[in-house]
Amino acid sequence: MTSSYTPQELMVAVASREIRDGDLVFVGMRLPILAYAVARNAHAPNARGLFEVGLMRDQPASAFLGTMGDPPNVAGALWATRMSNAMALMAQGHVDLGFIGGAEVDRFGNLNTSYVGEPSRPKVKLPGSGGGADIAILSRRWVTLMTHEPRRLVERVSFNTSPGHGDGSPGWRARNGLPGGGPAAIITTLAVLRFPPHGGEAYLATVHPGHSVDEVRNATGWNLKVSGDVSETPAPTAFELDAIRRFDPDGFWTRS
Amino acid sequence: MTSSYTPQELMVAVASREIRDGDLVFVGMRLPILAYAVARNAHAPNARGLFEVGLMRDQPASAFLGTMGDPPNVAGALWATRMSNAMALMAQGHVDLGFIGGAEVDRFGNLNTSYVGEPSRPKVKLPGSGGGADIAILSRRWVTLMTHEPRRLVERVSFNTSPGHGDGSPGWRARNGLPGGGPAAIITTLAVLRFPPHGGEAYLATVHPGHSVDEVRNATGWNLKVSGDVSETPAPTAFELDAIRRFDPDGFWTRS
Amino acid sequence: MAQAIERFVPDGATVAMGVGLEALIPFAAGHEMIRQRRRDLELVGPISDALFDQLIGAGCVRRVTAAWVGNVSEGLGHCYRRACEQGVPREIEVHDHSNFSISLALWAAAWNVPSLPTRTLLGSDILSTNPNLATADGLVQVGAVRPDAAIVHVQRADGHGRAHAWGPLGITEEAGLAADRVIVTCEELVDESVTLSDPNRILFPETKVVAVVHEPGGAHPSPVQGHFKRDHAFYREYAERSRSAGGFDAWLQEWVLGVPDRASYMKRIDVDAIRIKQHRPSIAADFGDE
Amino acid sequence: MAQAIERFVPDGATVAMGVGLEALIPFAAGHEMIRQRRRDLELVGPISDALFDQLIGAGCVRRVTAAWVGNVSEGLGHCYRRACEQGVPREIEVHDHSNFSISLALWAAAWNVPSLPTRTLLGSDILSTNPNLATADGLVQVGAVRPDAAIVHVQRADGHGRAHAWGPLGITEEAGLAADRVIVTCEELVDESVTLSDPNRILFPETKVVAVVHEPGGAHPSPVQGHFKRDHAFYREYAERSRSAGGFDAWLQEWVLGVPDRASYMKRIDVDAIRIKQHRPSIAADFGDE
Repeated sequence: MTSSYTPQELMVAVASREIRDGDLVFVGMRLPILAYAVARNAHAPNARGLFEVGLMRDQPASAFLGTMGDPPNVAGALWATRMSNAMALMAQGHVDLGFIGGAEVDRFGNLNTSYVGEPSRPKVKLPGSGGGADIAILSRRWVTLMTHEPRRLVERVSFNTSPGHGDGSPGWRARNGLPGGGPAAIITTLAVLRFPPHGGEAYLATVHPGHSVDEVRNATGWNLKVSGDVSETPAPTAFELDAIRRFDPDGFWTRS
Repeated sequence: MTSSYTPQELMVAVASREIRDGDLVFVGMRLPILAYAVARNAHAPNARGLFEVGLMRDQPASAFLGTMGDPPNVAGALWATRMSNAMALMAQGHVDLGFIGGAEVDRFGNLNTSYVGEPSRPKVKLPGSGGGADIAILSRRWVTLMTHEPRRLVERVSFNTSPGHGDGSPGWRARNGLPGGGPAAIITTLAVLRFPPHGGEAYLATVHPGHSVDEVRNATGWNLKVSGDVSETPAPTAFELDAIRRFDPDGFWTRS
Repeated sequence: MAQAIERFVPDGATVAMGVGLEALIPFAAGHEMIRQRRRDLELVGPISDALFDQLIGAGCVRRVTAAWVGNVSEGLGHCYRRACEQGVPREIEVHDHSNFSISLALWAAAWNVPSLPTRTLLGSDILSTNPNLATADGLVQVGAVRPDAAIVHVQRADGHGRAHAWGPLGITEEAGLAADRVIVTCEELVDESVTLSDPNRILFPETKVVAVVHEPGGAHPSPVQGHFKRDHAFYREYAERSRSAGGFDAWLQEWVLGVPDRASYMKRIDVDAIRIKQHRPSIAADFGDE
Repeated sequence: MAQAIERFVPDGATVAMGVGLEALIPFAAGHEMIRQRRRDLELVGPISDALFDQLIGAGCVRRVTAAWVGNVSEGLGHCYRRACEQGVPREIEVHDHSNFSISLALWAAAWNVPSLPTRTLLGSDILSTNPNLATADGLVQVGAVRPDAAIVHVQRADGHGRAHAWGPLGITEEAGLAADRVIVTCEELVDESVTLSDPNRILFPETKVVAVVHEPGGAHPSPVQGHFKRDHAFYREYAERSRSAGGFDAWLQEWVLGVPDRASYMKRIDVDAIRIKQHRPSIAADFGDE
């Protein structure tokens, strides 16, 4: 069963289910762009994608994209504008869902894409926020996708590039003036973690087929809470897999 | 001599001489647009015009303009953009000269285009600033054109829409944070008034042909200072008149 | 048009119009508001070339938030004068701006911040009459102005709300982004193959556009690049007839209240005299992707 | 190109590049800076897809003011890592931004105000590492960033500095307005009859543009709408070879230092494999005026 699709393909399928019909989605790159394509072709035919480079689309690009600025993403776009105009929509609360990549996420959903170790002399210098911090702070809800390893799912990030629920105390975002609702889910190679409605600490919601709760907890850098009704993540449907493979024909994102 | 041209034609010619070659000129409408056209065809072939509607031009429009937004002003434009981008250039100090119209100007070069009388119940409600206040505050130097009457050249404006030298005290603009240099000249139907290099009070610099110093002082709403070397305003040249009449063939601006 | 105004411009709404300054002024939409006896509107714009004056004279307006209201080629706005000087036909409130400050007020709303800073208006008495302007640390803070609706007239748009306009755009972009919703009126209603052939020319995100109305001549007497020159004589006649309240009422009856719609209005205009006959097509940009 | 860089990009200059994000990155200009051994530059941009990494690895850079530096399809920027983690080939200073905040920093400079307010970055540790960001009254104040030069690659420009670019423009407009001067490199050098046929597509006031360089392929390996696809394999090869300092030096010798100019560079590229062959011309806008 698990052999019939890759973990990345499952992550894309799960991510696509986070997109509701009619959503304006701040898409980003890599797996989320595939998730958007799958959703548009499945349950969210009226979703629109917004790209920080300055694009709005309905139909996903017809050809493979290495980046959101690739020519196929522009052809047929509904709006080609300045980044600050795309950000204006998000600042107004018009972006329903955002996707953010990250190197490290902590139990409160804070993302680090800047520095591992002391910023003045980091152990690892990561590329930085890009639009990540903007999405984390301004979009109504957001999701991140990550390889499930203890070094990636950590107790507390050493640098909070893109804030989730901060120190986990209730109302942290509102108290600090962050307009958006924060992280809704962490989709990993092993499981889906979710958050309480009003923020706080991530808990294990579903475990991917072929994996166990213990395996997930052991691969998590903190003592992961488990939902009372933890269940198995629904596997990608044939329809979802077909869409994924149509938009990533060479498996550049999902089979490498 | 005076019968061979109208006061407006003289004003346009005098205004055109305020434009230096290479200047970026915030043009405005009516007589100044003609002054710009004359200057481009005479001594300032490298001047450029910036219009708050969102246009930059080199050559003046080939056809008559009722407003700066008329189609002939767009055809052949060097830049058609947003107003805020034109204002950005002025805020950066890139506009060398601006023209502003006004209903009332006072001895310190402040313009009123808003209210005659109490704003809450004015005797006359004038149209407002438009871009006037922006030009008065942000352009490096500016000039205004006005019919010379005591009710227009007043001791103090009742409402300071577009500030000149404020209360006339030295350094008033710098003290109040106004970046630009302020008014350089008031060109009227009778004379040209100028200001001391560092601001202060307007003085009579030149008197138009056919008019006298006394006539000008009597038509001025304050006790107008007269320059020691007050002279006659040079009449428009045949070349200047020819250009004026080419750009205002029906005398819409200069013979009505 | 009637439904668009009825549905999206209620009494009391804050409406941005004339955001392209002297060009592309949505007169047809404004006249429909007058016919529907819309009341207590707040009008937002940079300069307004006659349209705001007409809405004020018709008694539709509670507040004007603008840099300039009059008649660009003729001078004063007589209805605006009567309203401010005599409260005729009703009292109106004025929030004075400069062209730059009204643009910044809309950018503040577009970026969803309380205000934006600038040096313009320093030293101007406008600071003393507009409660939306404040000074601090040597800068003016321009308070956000968020229109309920922005109404724009454009050369062409498709049925999904993707509008193409060209020529000087004034404060069109920030008005559309700042507004809760955008109503587009257009000279040409085109297939999306036209608008999507040039996504860089699309003015607004379609998610902001709630109505697209095919209204040829909808900007008359203002100019429309590629379609119509400015009808200077029409502005002059309006200026003369609106000098007196009675003269304005007669003008309004003749050109607005007594006219069912824009099509009938255009039948009375010498369209041939103002139609632009020379074409200057832009050279194509190649959006090829593969 | 050589003269443009020599004349307008001195050592120590603050230079904005890659302002169109993944597209239209002025690699040819950056490589010329490396050949001229430019030093102590401050690089300004939103995300930088490999170009900033190359300039950092070549030792040209004193400070990076950006939201993201790496390789968009491949991940980390290895030269950026070595500089920050080991000071190899030299120490660099980093002023972290988000994409929105770097845009606002340039708009602040364009409008000539000290800073602009926003809610983005609230709660982010970026506020603690970038001295150009401050919080007050529940808002972040983003300090103005004014580049000495902005360098942009566009599809076409004329000799007077009027540049046409299309596709997503990222922060191109604010970078050009904020910069003291703009250097344009272009795929096609065209007559002004082309650029002036569509003044709405002209990116910058020509008064800001100090040099126009005809440099076909000047953005390779980044994409150019209508001309070139992104050369993914080239980015991948760069990512692999730049993992070690020695590998980067060899790559730099092969593709930059050992190459006299862009024309020679392009001779080594399989241009046919990345050339866009299908055309999607935009439908004309009519700028007719009479």
